[in-house]
Amino acid sequence: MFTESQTILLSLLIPFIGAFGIALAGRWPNVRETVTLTTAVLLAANVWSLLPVVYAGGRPELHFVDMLPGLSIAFRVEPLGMLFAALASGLWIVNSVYSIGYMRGNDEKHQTRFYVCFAIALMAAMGIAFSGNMLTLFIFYEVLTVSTYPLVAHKGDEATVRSARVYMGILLGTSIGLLLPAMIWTYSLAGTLDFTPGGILDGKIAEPLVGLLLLMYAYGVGKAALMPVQRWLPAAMVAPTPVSALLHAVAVVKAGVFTITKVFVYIFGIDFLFSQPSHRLVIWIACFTIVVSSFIALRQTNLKRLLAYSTIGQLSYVVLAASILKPLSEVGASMHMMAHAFGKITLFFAAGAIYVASKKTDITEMRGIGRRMPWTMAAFSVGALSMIGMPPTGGFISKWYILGGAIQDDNYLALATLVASTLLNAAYFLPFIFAAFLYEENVKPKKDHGEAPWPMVVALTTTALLTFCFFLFHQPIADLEAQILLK
Amino acid sequence: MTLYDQLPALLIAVPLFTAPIAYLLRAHGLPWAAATAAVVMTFIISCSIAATVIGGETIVYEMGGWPAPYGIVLHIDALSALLAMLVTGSSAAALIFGAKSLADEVGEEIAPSFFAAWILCTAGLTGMVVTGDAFNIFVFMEISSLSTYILVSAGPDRRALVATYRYIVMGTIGATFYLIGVGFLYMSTGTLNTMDLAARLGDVTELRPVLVAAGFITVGLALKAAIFPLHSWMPNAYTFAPNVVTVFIAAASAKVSLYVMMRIDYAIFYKNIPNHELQLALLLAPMAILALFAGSMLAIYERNLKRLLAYSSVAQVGYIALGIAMSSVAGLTGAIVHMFNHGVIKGGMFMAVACLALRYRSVNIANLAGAGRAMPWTMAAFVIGGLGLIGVPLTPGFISKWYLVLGALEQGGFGAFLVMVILASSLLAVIYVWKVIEVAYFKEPRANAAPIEGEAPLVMLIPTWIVVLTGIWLGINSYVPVTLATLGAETLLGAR
Amino acid sequence: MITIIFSLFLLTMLVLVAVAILRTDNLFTAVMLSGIFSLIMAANFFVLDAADVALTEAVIGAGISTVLFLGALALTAEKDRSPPVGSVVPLISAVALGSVIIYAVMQAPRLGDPKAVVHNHVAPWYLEKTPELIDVPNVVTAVLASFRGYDTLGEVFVVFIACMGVMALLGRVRPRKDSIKLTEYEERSRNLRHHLIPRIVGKMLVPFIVLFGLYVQFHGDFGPGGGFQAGALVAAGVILYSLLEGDWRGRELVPEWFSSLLVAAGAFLYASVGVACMVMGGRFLDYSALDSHDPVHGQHLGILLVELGVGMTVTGVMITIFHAFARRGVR
Amino acid sequence: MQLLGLYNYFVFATLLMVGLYCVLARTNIIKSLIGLSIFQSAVFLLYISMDKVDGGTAPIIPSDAPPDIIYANPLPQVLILTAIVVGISTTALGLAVAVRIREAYGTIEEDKIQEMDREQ
Repeated sequence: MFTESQTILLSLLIPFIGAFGIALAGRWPNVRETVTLTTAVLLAANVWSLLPVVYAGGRPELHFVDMLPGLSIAFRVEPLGMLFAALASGLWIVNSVYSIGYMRGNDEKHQTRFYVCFAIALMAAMGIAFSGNMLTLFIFYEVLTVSTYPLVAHKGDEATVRSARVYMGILLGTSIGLLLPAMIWTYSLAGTLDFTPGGILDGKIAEPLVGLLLLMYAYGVGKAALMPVQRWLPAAMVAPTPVSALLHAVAVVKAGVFTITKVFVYIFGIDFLFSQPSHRLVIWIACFTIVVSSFIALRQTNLKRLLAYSTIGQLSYVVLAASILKPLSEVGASMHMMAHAFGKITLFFAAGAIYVASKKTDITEMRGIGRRMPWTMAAFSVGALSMIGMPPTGGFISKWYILGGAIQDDNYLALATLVASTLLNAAYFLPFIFAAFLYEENVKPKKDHGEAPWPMVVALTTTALLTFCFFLFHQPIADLEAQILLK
Repeated sequence: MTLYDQLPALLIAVPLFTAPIAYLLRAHGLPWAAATAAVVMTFIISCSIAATVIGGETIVYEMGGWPAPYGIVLHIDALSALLAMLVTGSSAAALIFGAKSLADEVGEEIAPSFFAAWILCTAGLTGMVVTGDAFNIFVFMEISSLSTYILVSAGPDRRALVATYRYIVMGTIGATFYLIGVGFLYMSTGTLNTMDLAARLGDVTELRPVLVAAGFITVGLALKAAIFPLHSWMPNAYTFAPNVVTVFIAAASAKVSLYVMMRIDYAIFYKNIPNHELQLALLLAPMAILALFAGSMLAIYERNLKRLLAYSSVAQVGYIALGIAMSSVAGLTGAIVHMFNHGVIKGGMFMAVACLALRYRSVNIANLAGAGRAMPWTMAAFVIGGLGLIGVPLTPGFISKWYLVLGALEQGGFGAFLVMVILASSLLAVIYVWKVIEVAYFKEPRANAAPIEGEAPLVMLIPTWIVVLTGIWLGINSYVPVTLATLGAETLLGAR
Repeated sequence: MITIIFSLFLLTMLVLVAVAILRTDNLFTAVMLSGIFSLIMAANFFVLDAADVALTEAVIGAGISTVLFLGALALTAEKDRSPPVGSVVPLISAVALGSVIIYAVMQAPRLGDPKAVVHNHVAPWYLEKTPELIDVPNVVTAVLASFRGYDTLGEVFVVFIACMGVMALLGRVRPRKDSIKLTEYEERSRNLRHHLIPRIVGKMLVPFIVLFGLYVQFHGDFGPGGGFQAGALVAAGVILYSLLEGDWRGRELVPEWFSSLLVAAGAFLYASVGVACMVMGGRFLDYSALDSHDPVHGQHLGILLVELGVGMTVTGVMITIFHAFARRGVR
Repeated sequence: MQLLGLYNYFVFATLLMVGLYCVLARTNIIKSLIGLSIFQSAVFLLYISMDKVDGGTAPIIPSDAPPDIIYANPLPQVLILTAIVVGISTTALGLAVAVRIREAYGTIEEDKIQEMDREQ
């Protein structure tokens, strides 16, 4: 129907036009929500139509405009980005269904602004996924930051605005303060910022500057939440749960680790980077982040904050996998992006459902809630198992690949970290699940409640199912992602 | 001589010819119409000149038919064409935008002098940009300054008068410094033509007067350009001038002084004074770095929106000065592009402020709570401008910062420090821009606040958005300014 | 030799007067001293062979500027109440400024050095070519009106702007005739009318001043003078008349609309001459194009017209500004 | 003799200093403006000192002039004619502002005005 480059353009235009449509339909909630859903479905269909092309080895391109001499706004779809875009656009449908339930069930204000910003954030995610060079990626990265600010600050009270300030401050600060100079530095070295298989920096920079540049990238991409720039993610939890679910478990944070993986693979080039000793730095940082965040998560009682710290750890899995720089682990990185996405969105959906139904946010008050909300808590358990990495969930698969990479590299630090964090994950998830199903209710809810509104339940069950499906049907995805190693 | 050959002279002649007419028009609205017609005409002329010089050629027009160095010549290359577009364009945009707002702020009685002064201010700034004669720059500098004093003093608050007085004193000192510098140059070379000066300075053996001339000219222009710490006149002049006047002078007037500084320091002194780039860097770089921090910090603590933007201009002028201090093609390109881009950004932002002031009758940030909902289009324009100040990609601010950082990276070890300074100041910009956004979007208006009439009238909104969209366009495709600026930077450094 | 000694004397006086101005706290004295300062400056210019500048400085610096200052004093205050000791910043800046200049001028050519580079590049060309190309005896006029006519055009607009500015600032408030009776208004604006002798003597002078002004206007090609000086002189005549007879009478002699018209018309005349040159096929302000057969005659015509424009504007501006100040006082 | 030949320039420097000090140190607006005009006049002296040639005369060349007369340099004179007019224009505008300030604030002392503004 459309050419491939038109499809790329469309995947930006659809959410953009959708945002306008939502703004115009703001006065009629039903029309507005219809527009949102339609946009989401159209976007997903559009993005998914590219899947076969990319799978077959095609790399659709779109050259938009020369922004600076030699630097253009250009798009190029490759397996990593394809996966990210397909994931984000697909989950947007589910999330929209869920949002409708959540926002109405909670009687939130400013719903139009919410949906408009959401659509723009999705457009930014698509832009990041398909970007053909670092400049384009950076542009959409910033659009994503700015467009999610109103979502985080949604409630508008003093505490929320303060948290949103932290969110904005860290993300903009790291990107402008570190990522931008890293980019300009790269540009002045290589004369280009195009994502090129095999990298563009080979032989153009030497130690110890490689280490410095690497760190500038690793911390410049604040969205990857490596410690110590992780604070924005817990701060973002003041947002409504659908935002935490899609953006701060999928789109935004995945954009971060996605960017880091892309930088490793297409800017540095894994062979070149592997030859430089300083790539170990990133491994250490990632391991450190995994362990420390798990310990912090252990001490959290607010469910969403707990999930946030879990996310920080899981993101570092991806960074760790990418920085091991072995074929298996690179595939593992992309697989884990996907597995974690399904699992974490389920967890957030469940947390939101609990909040809407019972207004509870603290896990100490949630004993016995599994009896009132069996579907929700069942889905939650699936998500948690995936986080721990137990079969039959997606988390098992991706962890398997990562472990494989670590073994190829004889990287015992990574192995030890993976094992330790699995235990820690289990330590903070399993007691809560047991308590939810097996214990008596300790805090009576204000009103007698059952499950949350049906759209939410449908959504969270779907994503829980997807976690299973990923376990069963992961092979095509692994094949697709193996293509990123081709030069 | 075809009309086409006469374009450079017409650039000046059209406004000079119109100003006395505008002064005599006493009917309602006519002075405005005359001014707009003249300024739009000059904008068209400068665009067609820019189209000619973008290929890299230089236009020389001999005033009165007398060749240089005996007569005065106009000398237009890529750089001057870019600045001429900025001056005439911002002037035209502000006038069109201000049709309603000015009728509101400027009394009927002074309208003829006000608009005649506006035309002459445009002519003066354009004249400074296109002339090739050092003394002629002084004459047109005075035309632009004196008319700016009139424009500023038309502000409604009595503090406008004090601001004007300070501006007069500082502006005159700056201009006189420049005149002293030109005097010493004349003493050493016997000529006033810039090209001839550049050629003859090479033979001068007694360098002291030349060196001192360079100092006087640079400091005098720094005073007129409000480079920190010589900025004291500027915040109040911007704050208390009529809103539309602020749009124009914030966009154009300081830039022209910076342009002249570049012209004289590079085209004349750079090749002829040994180590001039070092002297320039030692003078300008500390001022620029201080400006970046002090301007941003002052903006962060400011409660008046117009003054906040004025302090932000202090910081932004710091960027330009920093680029000038780098003496490299990338640095100068960054400085030149930023002159242009900052003009577009700040112009758009002050337009948004004028819209807000029209409805809220106040520019105190605290009073603007809820403006995001009451005036969504105006605030959106403001936000986009603010993102430009921060240097977020897709805004013109990003392009200029790109070049500045590129230039800084070429400076080696000290360059890394400069990169940090540039980026740190961008982050400070986040704070002061966000401060406004938070109030406008996330604060509920006070219960006893008067209800707002709603969005600004379309006659104001449309020009504002044209400027904002121009900004976005320049952020996406900056071919024209970047090409002209690179050409200009190469010419200044003698690379071509 | 005597010129040098005289020049040294004048320069020393200049410094003394300037210091006296700085030290006095009576503004009236300061203004009078600054008038004297300008007169000494003018005399000094005359010694330095700059007759045109001397004339201008005498008329504008000593005459008109003093009158304006006095007008402003009448409307503001007569005492300078600055605190005796201020911050040290001004002192430091002034000393730094002075030392930098002295550093530079140590390498300046001495006064009157014929080998100085200023006398050997552009200037000889003017002196050599003026008789041939423009054929007016006064080279200053030739350079002013033709070679650097573009500067002078700008200059006319500077005074034009000053006039607009003063009108915009002070012209807004009309005298409240309804609140004071006309006779009383006349009474308060009568200035020197009751001093009989100055009035009679002064009135006798007025026509001569104006006549001299006209002479300077049209004789500018041959001797020192030209539009600026002439305009200032004619205006000085009118101002003197106003001072003697009362501002009100002065405005009857030269009504406000007329002086405004004069201001705009002069500037317009100058700009139109420039445009006319373009229409005739030359460059902007290329007066040679005005006469297709005889370029030198074209130059004559052009210079005559632009000097007239200058004269008109300056006359109008000075009168308008004076009236703006004077009228402000009798509200 | 060398220093005597530079006397004009020393006076120029002194006048500049006096003028600038008067502008910056005095809080009275009228006094500052007088200082400003001294400051500007000093520059006139700089330029006009350059035009003098030993044994020269004002640059007015009658048609029957003998060829060996030395004339002063006309260019600085032209420039300063221009500058004088700029000076009076600036002064006039400054004075007009001063009058308005007096009407609006009741004083022309800058420090008092600053106090009044701060109270606002």
